[in-house]
Amino acid sequence: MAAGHTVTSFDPCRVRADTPLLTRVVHDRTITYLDSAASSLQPRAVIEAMSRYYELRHANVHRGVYQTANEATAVYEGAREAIARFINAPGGANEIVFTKNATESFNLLAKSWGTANLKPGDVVLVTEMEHHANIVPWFQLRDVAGIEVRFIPVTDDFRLDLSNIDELMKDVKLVSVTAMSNVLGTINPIKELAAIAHRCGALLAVDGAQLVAHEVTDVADLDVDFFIFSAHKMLGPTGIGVFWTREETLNAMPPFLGGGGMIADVRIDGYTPASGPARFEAGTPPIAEAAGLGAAVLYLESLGMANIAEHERGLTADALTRLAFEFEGRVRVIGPGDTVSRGGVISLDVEGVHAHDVAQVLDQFGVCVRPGHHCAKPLMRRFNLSATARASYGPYSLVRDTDVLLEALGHAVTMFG
Amino acid sequence: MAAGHTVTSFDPCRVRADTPLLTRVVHDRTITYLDSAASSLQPRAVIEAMSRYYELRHANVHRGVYQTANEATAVYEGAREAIARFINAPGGANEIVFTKNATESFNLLAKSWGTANLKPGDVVLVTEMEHHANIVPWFQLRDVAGIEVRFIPVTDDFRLDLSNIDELMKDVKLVSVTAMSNVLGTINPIKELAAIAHRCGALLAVDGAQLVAHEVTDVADLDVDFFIFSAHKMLGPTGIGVFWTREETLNAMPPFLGGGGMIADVRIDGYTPASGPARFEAGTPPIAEAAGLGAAVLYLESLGMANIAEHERGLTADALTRLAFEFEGRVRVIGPGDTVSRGGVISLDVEGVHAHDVAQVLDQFGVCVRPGHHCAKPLMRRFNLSATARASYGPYSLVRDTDVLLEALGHAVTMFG
Amino acid sequence: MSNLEDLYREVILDHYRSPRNRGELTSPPAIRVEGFNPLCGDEVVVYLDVRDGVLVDIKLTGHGCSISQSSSSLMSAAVKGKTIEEVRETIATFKQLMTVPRSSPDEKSEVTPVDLRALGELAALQGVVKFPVRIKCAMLAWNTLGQGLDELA
Amino acid sequence: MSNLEDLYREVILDHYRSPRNRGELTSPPAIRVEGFNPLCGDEVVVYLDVRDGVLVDIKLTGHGCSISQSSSSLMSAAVKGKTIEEVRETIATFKQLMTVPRSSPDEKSEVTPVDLRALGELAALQGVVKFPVRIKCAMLAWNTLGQGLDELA
Ligand SMILES: Cc1ncc(COP(=O)(O)O)c(C=O)c1O
Ligand SMILES: Cc1ncc(COP(=O)(O)O)c(C=O)c1O
Repeated sequence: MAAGHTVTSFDPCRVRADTPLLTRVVHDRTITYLDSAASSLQPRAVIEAMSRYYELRHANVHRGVYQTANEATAVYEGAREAIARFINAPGGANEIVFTKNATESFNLLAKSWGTANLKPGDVVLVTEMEHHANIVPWFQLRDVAGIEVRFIPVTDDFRLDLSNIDELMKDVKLVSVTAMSNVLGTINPIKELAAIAHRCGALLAVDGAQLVAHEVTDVADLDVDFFIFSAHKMLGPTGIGVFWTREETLNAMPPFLGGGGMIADVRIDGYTPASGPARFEAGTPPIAEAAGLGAAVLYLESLGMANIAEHERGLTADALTRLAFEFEGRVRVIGPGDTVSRGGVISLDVEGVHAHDVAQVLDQFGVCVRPGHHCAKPLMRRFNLSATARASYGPYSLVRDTDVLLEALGHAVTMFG
Repeated sequence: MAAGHTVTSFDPCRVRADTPLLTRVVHDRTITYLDSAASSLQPRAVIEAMSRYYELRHANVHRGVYQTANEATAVYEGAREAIARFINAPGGANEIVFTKNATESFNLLAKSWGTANLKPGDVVLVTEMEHHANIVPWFQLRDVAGIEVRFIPVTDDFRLDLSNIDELMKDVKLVSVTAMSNVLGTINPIKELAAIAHRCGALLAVDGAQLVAHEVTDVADLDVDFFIFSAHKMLGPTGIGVFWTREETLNAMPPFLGGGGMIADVRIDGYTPASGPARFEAGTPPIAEAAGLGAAVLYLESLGMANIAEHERGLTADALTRLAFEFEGRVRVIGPGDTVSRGGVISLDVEGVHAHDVAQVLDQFGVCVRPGHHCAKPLMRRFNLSATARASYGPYSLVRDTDVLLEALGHAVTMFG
Repeated sequence: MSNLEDLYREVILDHYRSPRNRGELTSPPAIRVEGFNPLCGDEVVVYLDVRDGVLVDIKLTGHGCSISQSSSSLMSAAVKGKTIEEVRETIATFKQLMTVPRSSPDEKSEVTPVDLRALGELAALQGVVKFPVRIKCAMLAWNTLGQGLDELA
Repeated sequence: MSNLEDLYREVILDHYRSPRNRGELTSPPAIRVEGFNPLCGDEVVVYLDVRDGVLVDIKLTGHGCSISQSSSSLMSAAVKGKTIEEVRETIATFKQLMTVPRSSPDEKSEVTPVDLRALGELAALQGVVKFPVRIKCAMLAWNTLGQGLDELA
């Protein structure tokens, strides 16, 4: 794992004080935000980095000569360096492509790398617990390129079923797996999957959307080939995502979106693409968003990712225990029952109460949880569910949040009882 | 044209006071911002709309049940309504797709509509004055779909040469033209082109990136079929662009990027796309950016687009006259010499001084102009230029800005004299 | 919690727990229509037995939240045995009940107040209108029914 | 304006206005290498006539800003007639001149101060380092020359 952060000062109450939205009052109660898996809340440092950018430095990047254009470029490229450091990209900033979100990153992977490297009959192996972002682009590629999309099944105890992996790996050219399920909380054995993929001559793509804000991430140590995530789930802004791959791989990928900024030359009869990350960043990039993302990285680093992971593990353990104890039989956790290889995402199935109704009752207590299929319909079908009510933690979460959750949940159960 | 804005209070000094960046000092001089064609500056109302969004309402949109998720959804969908009103979309908000920038919008057009509707031998007719965003996606489509990309030439006086248009229209299925050149300032006859296209059974796509912040825009009146632009050129934030087309056309377009939010269902064997704008908005959308864009629309409406147009026309006329008078022979304007069908974008070719050097000297006076090919290399080649130094106006521009520009330009000319 | 009690009236919870007219009808002769809310995954299947312009029988299957399920149950009780014309009127009245009153003055259609008594038990759903995201839950079965009638015509 | 005068020294403006060694050499036997800066569109073509390990002649064409053009002119004057080894040394020294001094203490490579006298007229380009975006302009011809030498080897 990456350089251990020896920060001794991690204090969730300080994070809380840094996060303006947590002072919001809804329905006469201070908000209890338990939806970080959908999107995390931004600390003041991130919001202000963007405001300051607009107030002082905004200009279009690249090609500029004047002062603020240079500063805007420095902000944008600085964020690339911060991200490279944050995930320990072996080749540094040259390996970081900024997209609009994790979903675009997966489309880049499928439509650029996939189109260039996969032929009819080749298999992309995903899992039953993937987010639609790591499923639909492969179906789209299948429809034009004749590849096969195969699924690693999920066991009844919410883990990947690797018992049959050798057979599943037949003809697989790419394994594309989430590091952590946004429904189950399950953390998958990425290093092991990398070894399996590489042994079979396949590459490994990882959906890091749920991991980066909650665990130390080190793509070099994990030995993965592609790593994808979104800023808005790691205390950063909306409108910017990340795509990482090794420099050699990146430079061999054909262009995806075409336009300004991604070209070396355009003539009346054709164009020559640029090299490096620029090739995949057509048009004016998310500059202010990069400023915000850079600030989010600094903020997370100041807290220490290992500290955050430990803190959230504590919260999760406490919640799992209390849910089992207080709602025995009425509330089922759809996900591992302990905190071994598991993050702070807790999906609930409340007997006799639809997830929508659970969330509606909880809202009256100021509790924010997300009902629905969480963009993971194949997983929902696997467990014969149409929806869960999902609570998820962030670095600003406290046991007090769980208290309110349980109080509100009790009310829901009684109401529909 | 759209409902006339009868605002009598337009005052560029007030706009200036509303724009924090204009108080910036560089090289001991207050900034003279003349690069609005690359990206405009944000008024405080826009910056604060985003900060307030993050501080009070941030949550992922759609599917949420709790208060802030509903508010975030209302902010996001409210921006869609504001944009529909701003360009007078006949079908309202259901016709507005949010992308990451104008460039992505063109890729959506080429890769979704283009792939579905164009067959080998079909022609997409663009112009020699297009931005790369409206060229490269067509070259990319040509490479996979065998279409032809044809160019309407530009005359020596910087206008579209339509003398041969009947011949050029042969086999054309789509005409794709900029409403206003980001290099020349030329405003193209969109209504006329729409009539020509429709007469030949072709559709008309319009690059509105340079128009929307500077003229009243009414897509219904212009009778165009697609209209594309970016928020960051209309006082809005980075990270969000717009794609408009009629509801019937939109609903007949196949999906582009795949992922969450754009599906009706995902099964282990395939997926069903959603209908409406959602189909083209995969993944977490630019929510805060929509808040900023919505505020930018309100701000522009409060100024009155007709007032802005008139103000910028005055600045342009003044600048063109003074440039011709003060730098006779030394400085050539690459673009129409008067303000008939022309916006406030003034590209300069200074004899014996490279555009890069012009911009560098100007920077020392705090003057921000952009040197380069402005992502319009075919146009540069057409006029045998490698670069111009481009000055461009916004609603906050004053004659005083032109004064400083001319002073600095005089210095550059003398220095290299 | 007064808001919540407005939404989840006792009648609604009762219909949610013990849905009326649940089941299937052989189709054909019955008409079968599916409704689907992609946003929250709610599903409803409506079976209609129409004879001589009268909705002789109606059955429903599907799954979803208490609002969508109770609304479909309440709907089935309200329309069963009515003439097609009466059913259409009931649908229209219910749609009106589910319309968020606009405060904007330049709004064209004036919202005429709904006669709640005419709605009977259905009136219990009026609290939904205070929760705009839930309106589509309440409307699902009704839109599906409307679609079924359109297919008949 | 002191900054500007640092960048646009008289020597630079002179070489920009009257570039030395401008033209072409027949290739082959001369080596022809193209350099291109996609960001600003600057182009340079370098022709090298190397005999017995000595750069007997060098010619340049291309277009670009004053920095890229004067740098290529100054370069041609500096390297013409030198042995390949000496040319390589000059390239290395010039690169060093164009390196932004890092303030970060954990920087590995210690920047040894460049012997400005050894650079002669080339030293006029030292002001460029204060304008980081222009460094690539100054380096264009040098990188192209280096590429040409690599092709030789
Ligand atoms: C005419 C024109 N079209 C398209 C674009 C592309 O806009 P964006 O970079 O926001 O995608 C620009 C601006 O760069 C432009 O000036
Ligand atoms: C596991 C996982 N992958 C991908 C995504 C997609 O991220 P985004 O919506 O930012 O594109 C999400 C979040 O929605 C997620 O939880």
